[in-house]
Amino acid sequence: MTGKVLPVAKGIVALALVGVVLYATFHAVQAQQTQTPPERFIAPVDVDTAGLPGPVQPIFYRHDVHAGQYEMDCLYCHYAAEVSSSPGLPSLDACMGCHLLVGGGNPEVAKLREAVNEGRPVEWVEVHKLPPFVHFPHMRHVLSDAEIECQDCHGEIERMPQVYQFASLKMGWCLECHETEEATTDCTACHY
Amino acid sequence: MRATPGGILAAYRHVDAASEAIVALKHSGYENFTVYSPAPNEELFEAVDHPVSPVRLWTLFGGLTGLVTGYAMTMWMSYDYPTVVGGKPVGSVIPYIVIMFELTILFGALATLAGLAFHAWRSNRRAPFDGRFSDDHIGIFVPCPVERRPAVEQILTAAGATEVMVETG
Amino acid sequence: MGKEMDRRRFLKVLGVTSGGAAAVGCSTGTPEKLVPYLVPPENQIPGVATYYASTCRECPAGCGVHVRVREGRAVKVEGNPGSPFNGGKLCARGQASLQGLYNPDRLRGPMARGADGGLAPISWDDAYARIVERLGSTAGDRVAFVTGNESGTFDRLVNAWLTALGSQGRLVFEPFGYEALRYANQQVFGVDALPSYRFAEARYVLSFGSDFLETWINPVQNTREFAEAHSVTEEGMGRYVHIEPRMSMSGINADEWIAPNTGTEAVLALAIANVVLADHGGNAPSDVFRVRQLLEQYDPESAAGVCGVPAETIRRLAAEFSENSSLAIAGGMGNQHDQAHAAAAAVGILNYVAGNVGRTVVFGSDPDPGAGSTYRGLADLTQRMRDGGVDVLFVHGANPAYNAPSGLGFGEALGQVDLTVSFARVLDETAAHADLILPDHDPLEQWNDFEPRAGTYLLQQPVMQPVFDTRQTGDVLLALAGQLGASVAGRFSAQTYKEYLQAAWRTRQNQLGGRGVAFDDFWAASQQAGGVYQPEPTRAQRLDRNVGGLTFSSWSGIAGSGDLTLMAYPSSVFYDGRGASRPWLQELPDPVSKITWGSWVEIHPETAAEHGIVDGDFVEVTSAHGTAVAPAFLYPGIRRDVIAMPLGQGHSELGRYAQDRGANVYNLLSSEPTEFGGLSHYQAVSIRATGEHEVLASPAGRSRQMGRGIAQSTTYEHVEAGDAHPFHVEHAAEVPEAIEQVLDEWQAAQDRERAIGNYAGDHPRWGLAIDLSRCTGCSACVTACYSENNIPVVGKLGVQRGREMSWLRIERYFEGGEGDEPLTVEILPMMCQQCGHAPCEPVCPVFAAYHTSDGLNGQIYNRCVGTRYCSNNCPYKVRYFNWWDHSDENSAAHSFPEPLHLQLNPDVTVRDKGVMEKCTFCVQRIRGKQNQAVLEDREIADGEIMTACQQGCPADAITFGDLNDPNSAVSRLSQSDLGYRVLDGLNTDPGVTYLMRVRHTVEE
Amino acid sequence: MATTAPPEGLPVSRPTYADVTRDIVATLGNPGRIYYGLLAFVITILLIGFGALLYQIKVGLGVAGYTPPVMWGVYITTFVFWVGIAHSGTLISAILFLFRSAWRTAVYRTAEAMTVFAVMTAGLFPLIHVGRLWYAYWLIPYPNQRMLWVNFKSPLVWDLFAIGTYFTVSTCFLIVGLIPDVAAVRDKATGWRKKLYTITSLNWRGTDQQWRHYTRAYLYLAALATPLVLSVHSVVSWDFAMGIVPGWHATIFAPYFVAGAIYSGVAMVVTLLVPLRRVFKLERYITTDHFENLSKLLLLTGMIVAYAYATEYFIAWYSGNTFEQASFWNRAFGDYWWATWTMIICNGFLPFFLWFKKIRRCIPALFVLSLFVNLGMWFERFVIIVVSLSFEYEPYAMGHYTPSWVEWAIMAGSFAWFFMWFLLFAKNFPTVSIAEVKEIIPMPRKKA
Repeated sequence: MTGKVLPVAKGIVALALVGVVLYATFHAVQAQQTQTPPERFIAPVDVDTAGLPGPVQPIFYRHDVHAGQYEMDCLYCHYAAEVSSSPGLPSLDACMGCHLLVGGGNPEVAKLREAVNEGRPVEWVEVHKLPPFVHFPHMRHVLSDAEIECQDCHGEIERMPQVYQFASLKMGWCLECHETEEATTDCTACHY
Repeated sequence: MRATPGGILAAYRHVDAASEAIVALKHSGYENFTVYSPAPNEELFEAVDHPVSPVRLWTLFGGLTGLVTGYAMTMWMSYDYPTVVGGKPVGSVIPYIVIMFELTILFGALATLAGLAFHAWRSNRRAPFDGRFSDDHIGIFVPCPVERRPAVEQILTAAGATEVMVETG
Repeated sequence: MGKEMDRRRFLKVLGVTSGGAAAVGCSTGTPEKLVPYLVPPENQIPGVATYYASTCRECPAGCGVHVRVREGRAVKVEGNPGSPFNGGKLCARGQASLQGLYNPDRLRGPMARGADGGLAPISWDDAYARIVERLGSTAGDRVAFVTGNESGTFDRLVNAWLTALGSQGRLVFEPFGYEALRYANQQVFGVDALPSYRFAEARYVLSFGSDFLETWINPVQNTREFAEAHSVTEEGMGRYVHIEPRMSMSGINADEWIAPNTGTEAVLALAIANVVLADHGGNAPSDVFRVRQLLEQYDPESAAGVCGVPAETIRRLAAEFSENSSLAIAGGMGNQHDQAHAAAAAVGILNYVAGNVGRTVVFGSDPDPGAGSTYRGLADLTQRMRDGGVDVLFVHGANPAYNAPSGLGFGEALGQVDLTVSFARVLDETAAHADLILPDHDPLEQWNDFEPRAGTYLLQQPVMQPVFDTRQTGDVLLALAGQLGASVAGRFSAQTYKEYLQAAWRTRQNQLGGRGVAFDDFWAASQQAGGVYQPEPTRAQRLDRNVGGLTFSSWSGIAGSGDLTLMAYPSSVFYDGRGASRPWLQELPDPVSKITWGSWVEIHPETAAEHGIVDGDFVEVTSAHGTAVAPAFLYPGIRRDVIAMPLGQGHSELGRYAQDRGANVYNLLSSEPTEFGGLSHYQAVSIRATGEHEVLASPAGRSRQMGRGIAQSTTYEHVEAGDAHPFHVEHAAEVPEAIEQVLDEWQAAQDRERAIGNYAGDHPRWGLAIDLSRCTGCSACVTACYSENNIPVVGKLGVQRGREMSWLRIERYFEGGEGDEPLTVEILPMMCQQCGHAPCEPVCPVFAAYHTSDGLNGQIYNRCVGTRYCSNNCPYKVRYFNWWDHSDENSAAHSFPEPLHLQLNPDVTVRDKGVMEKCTFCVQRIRGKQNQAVLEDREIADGEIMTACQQGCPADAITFGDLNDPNSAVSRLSQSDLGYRVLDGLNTDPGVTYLMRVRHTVEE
Repeated sequence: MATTAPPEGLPVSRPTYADVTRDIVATLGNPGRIYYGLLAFVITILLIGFGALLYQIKVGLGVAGYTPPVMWGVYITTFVFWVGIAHSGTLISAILFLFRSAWRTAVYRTAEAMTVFAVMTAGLFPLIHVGRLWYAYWLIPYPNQRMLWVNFKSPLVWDLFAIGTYFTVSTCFLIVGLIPDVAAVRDKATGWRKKLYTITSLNWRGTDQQWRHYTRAYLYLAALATPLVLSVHSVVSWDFAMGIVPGWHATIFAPYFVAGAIYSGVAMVVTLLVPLRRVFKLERYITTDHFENLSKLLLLTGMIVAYAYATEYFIAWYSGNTFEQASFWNRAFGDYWWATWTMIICNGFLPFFLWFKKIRRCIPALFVLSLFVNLGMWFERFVIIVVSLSFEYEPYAMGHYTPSWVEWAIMAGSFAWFFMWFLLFAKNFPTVSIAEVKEIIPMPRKKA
């Protein structure tokens, strides 16, 4: 008789096991979905500058690391954007403010320190160019009622390992916004 | 050019002869014959007696289009980016009249040209041609099947053709 | 456009000098470099201007300046509103000091004369070594040091340094030394000093040839105060009579011009004084008895015979002089003949008897532009040099080889000196003979101070990094002292001149009773204020005991060699010639002749006719001492027996802009020092037409208005009577009522059609009001405009072809002057009138010229195609076309050779070839203030926005503001009865209102 | 028409249709050495002018003699001159066509070709004269990313449209007129010319249908061209009349300019026809009568021009406008008196000779006269433009302008450009209309 019972029992056990496994995995999956913390942006580790859009800079300064990963405020470096027509470039000793301590191992940071020690200015390649006959007051836009974000014109800078020109910066492009926002379209607002 | 239809081609030195022939042809019911002449000639035109060319309608519509375009363009462009000059209204019609006028003429002329091309091409029947017809002869070609040719030839010669040729299609 | 080139090069320069600066603006150039600061200079934000207070050293007046600095480079020099002298105003020369800083011909480092006689670069150390070595082997008394006016710490340093060397060889040489005036005051008042003249209190000015609006003492202050005191007020109007053989720019501003016989000012002044004392002696101080007897010799009748001025005129002048709060001035360089001291003395007496001394003529603060310099001193030194009495000669801030007569032979005498060390910034005539040149910092790069008069201590501070490898002479002297052995070194504790200066200011702080305040605070405060301004000390001045014994003689007159008298007068543009290296000043038309880029000879049309000379004919002027050739300028404002030539041109050195241009008039003058130790600026000469001719390099097309009422004037009589009788160009018929109404409705309809888009709602209408009664024609505004708006200079040929780009021009018209009718000269600043119904706008096919919502004639350079139709259609002719590429360094017309391009205002586009440009009321300033106001969420206050011309104007003749605001200053002025608009009949509705010039004339 | 009495302008020695074809086709024979010599000459001049233009573009307009306030000089003067020349063509082909004046048939082809080439020449000058010709296309209202349009209130934009239209229409006119002739030539030609004409004749065979539409189309083109002719130079004249400049701002300008334009145009036709007739032996077709008719036109327009001069001065005086008065005084007795008097003598006095039939029928005299008129008309524009500008409102800003070699070179180049085209045309296309000459010759009839 037992000879007949065993296979059945085996069958039940097997089923049970399968059920348990399935249940467990199912729960495990659920657990994973619920428990992982909100994803934080991690700048990709090494990116080859040549392959990236935009001009190659003397020092491979990475906006995606500074503004993206470490979420530094744009105005920390571009300190003049709210008060001046020019956003301002961070002086090298502003960079050294942090890099005296951090990033020592990084070869690019080494370049920076070298430049500072030699008292030689770094010649960044300009990315966002306007013709000389256009006068663009940054402060008016940064502080305008239209609540313009830096990204609106410069693109997702905090995700750019190497900065490239995002918007066309052509007059038509300016005018579109000026018309939708009902800002002035008077020529001498920008040309003089 | 594809093979011309068969028929009779007659050449005339005298304008009155040619017109007679035309009249006679029409009298005996021939319609779709072709008359060649080196220069426009009232007498022939009377004989052929075509209705007035529709080209003039092209001219009219061309002109009107030009006028409307002129007005629409100047006014719309003025108000699209309003710019004041010399204390004048943004869209001031009077100076724009010049533009409207010029466009009227321009479109009118081009339309006329188009009309000419269109109609001249449409009405251009395939028919044999002879170099003399652009020099000093008037030519008449009557397309007709073989059995009717003697009759036609008779009419044309009677009118005083200097030469009558049978064109086998 | 050109700016791109400009910026890249600019960065290169700062790359070597200041380690880079943040870049603003943008450009189409590729690849463009952005260079950040290594270490950011404090309080400098890229794109935001910083202002540094300093002191103008273009002339000895000592005006305070504010230097506008952008991204580490000075871009404009403006007046310091806190200065008691210029109160925020600045003359053309001051504006152009920027081009001293950026002069392309500045020496880029120390130079030494090699064996081959040529100058070659040398290191600072070697240069020091050479000097130390030479000084080591020289007795102190064989060392001489020539400087210009350096009344301040540097002055004391030089003296201390020489004393340390055991030398007494200090000489101050200022070509405009006012020797006659000081000598006369010595005679009349017993003090070798100058008083200060209170034009502010003088309602009646009697100038005996003093060009007090041009170069005399402190022209900016004089102009400010004169314009105020001369203007129409409730009490009446000031009056100004000018007495000179020639109608100078100052004379043009006079209500009456009297040209007595040449050199007889003394007699005229004494005659007036005589009448004043005799008939109106009321105000005379008690001790006038000392001169009473003297004056009685000069009764009007006999004086009339000498001077050629009618006796009744003398009486009238005397009456006017004594009835008003008056001021008589003399001792201008233009009238410095060999009896100038007599004239000055006579005028001193005149002021005294009229009771002006202590009121409008105040002794005590002793301003001295000459800093005690005398021409005789230079002559003596030259003699010593010639006799081999000088081994080592230092020359700083003086150029005797140029501005002393060639007869003196200073240049040759330099050959007798072993070692001549020059501190010149640009290779000048003196430096050209030097063995060593140790270029000094430009005043805008220096730490220094200056004391133009007692109680006023002005500070200079570096506004930017030095442009070149130069060193401040103060530092050089201290460094040398350090190497000259203990005896010398011991006397100087300071290592750098800045320390030395601060030490001096520490003591000053104590003198000024500033104890208690920390020095750093005092120092910072002084820096910000541009100096320390104490009230002018005054002292009562009495006549000298021996004044009665004075003898007066007129100028000896025509002596021998010629039948005409030459007046060598100071150029209001170049001063004594030091300004000639500034392209802005070279292109600035002379206020009187309107000639640029050269010299000229002023001749009365009738005299010219006798010699068969017409405008532009070259004239050879020959005196006993030399000859000079220059084109003739026929000027009805000069005596028939006098010709005049301006000083300042004819440089053989001083860089590309000054070299070989015009004639050096000093060479026509006698090198003999006069009795008062000065240089006589009068010479007997003969003239001859050489036969050559040139088109005068002058923007003045016609000199007569043809009755078109461009520059209108009236008399005070009419103003009092309440009818300024405005000049009518158009005799338009009365328009019937009905028509008027229709027109108004039509106009209203048009306005409605305009008020859309940007034009909807309320907007300001910017406008100017220009008071011609105040405008003196000094042209400071013109240079201010060049500086603010990056206007290129076009050179002599350009001006001859009428292609000057000056957005703002001073028009000069002659009225009358033919036969016996009196000459009047009308002056009018003409810039874009920003018409409401501008004829230039509708003709532009591409809207490059259009009307902005705030009432400007916008000119969009980058949209301009260059049809030039707008210019044809502009009745005021104020549009200027770029015939060449002035911004292209490869173009022959390049206007900004390095480092002049650093002066360019980053807020204004540098215009391209083939583009029309014009005045837009400094729209960049308007937009700047508007942006600021929006950020601060406020309205713009009236007078907050200043155009560059308004800001510079010493006479406050220009007012800018919103015409739509009924309470704005400009609206109120535009409503004045004197107001008129040029060519009003054309219905252009200009935004500029001129206030007629009012002349305070009197009937004989 | 053939049945009526022989109309005016009918060739004297009654040529037959065959003669006409033969004689005119004969003009297209292979050119000789002189022809190539001429062609080489004009092309050389053209190249020199082009070189000067490149130099001016490179260095800047400063190389021209401009002296503010004279901002328009030789270039605009020559522009107006050529636009003027362009007028007689369409006048003769369109207006006289509507007036059914038969004598036009022999001369209109030359005039029309001249018109087209003159417009082609004129069109270059606005480009040469602007400061940034590389941006000249901004005058065209095309959609652009800047969202900017042009200023239709500006007479220069009117010009653009007027000249553009005129060029298009007169070119259409010329081509349409050529079609039947080219066909006629085609049937005589051989070799490569045969191919050329076969293509250009657009398969014209002169059928009744083709003639039917052709005659109508031609009539309406003429009807459109007529107001156009009058408008074009009116618009050009408004470049000035719309200005505020004394001496420009006058209502008389439109008719005054149109008359002047036709005047100069007809003069140029005479200048061209006289040698052409001689070289191509067309005396049979272009007879003295034709020249007399042309000189009658000259006389008429010349009288109008003379009247306009008088009116200008009268109005200047009568208006009481001091600026106008001064401006005209300056014209006659100022720095530029010589230019003014050249203009008045050439255009105002010389045409009076045409009252004499002798002179009207004396071809050498006419030729010389036509040259003087061309000269005078150039100076008329010079005076109106340069002299007025040199003497405006602001006495301080008055100036004196003298053209530079660059301007002369470019102007000479423009003449070369014009004659190059004309030479090429004259040798390759019938300069006398075959079909229209035939049209006025009665066809032979069997019943005499």
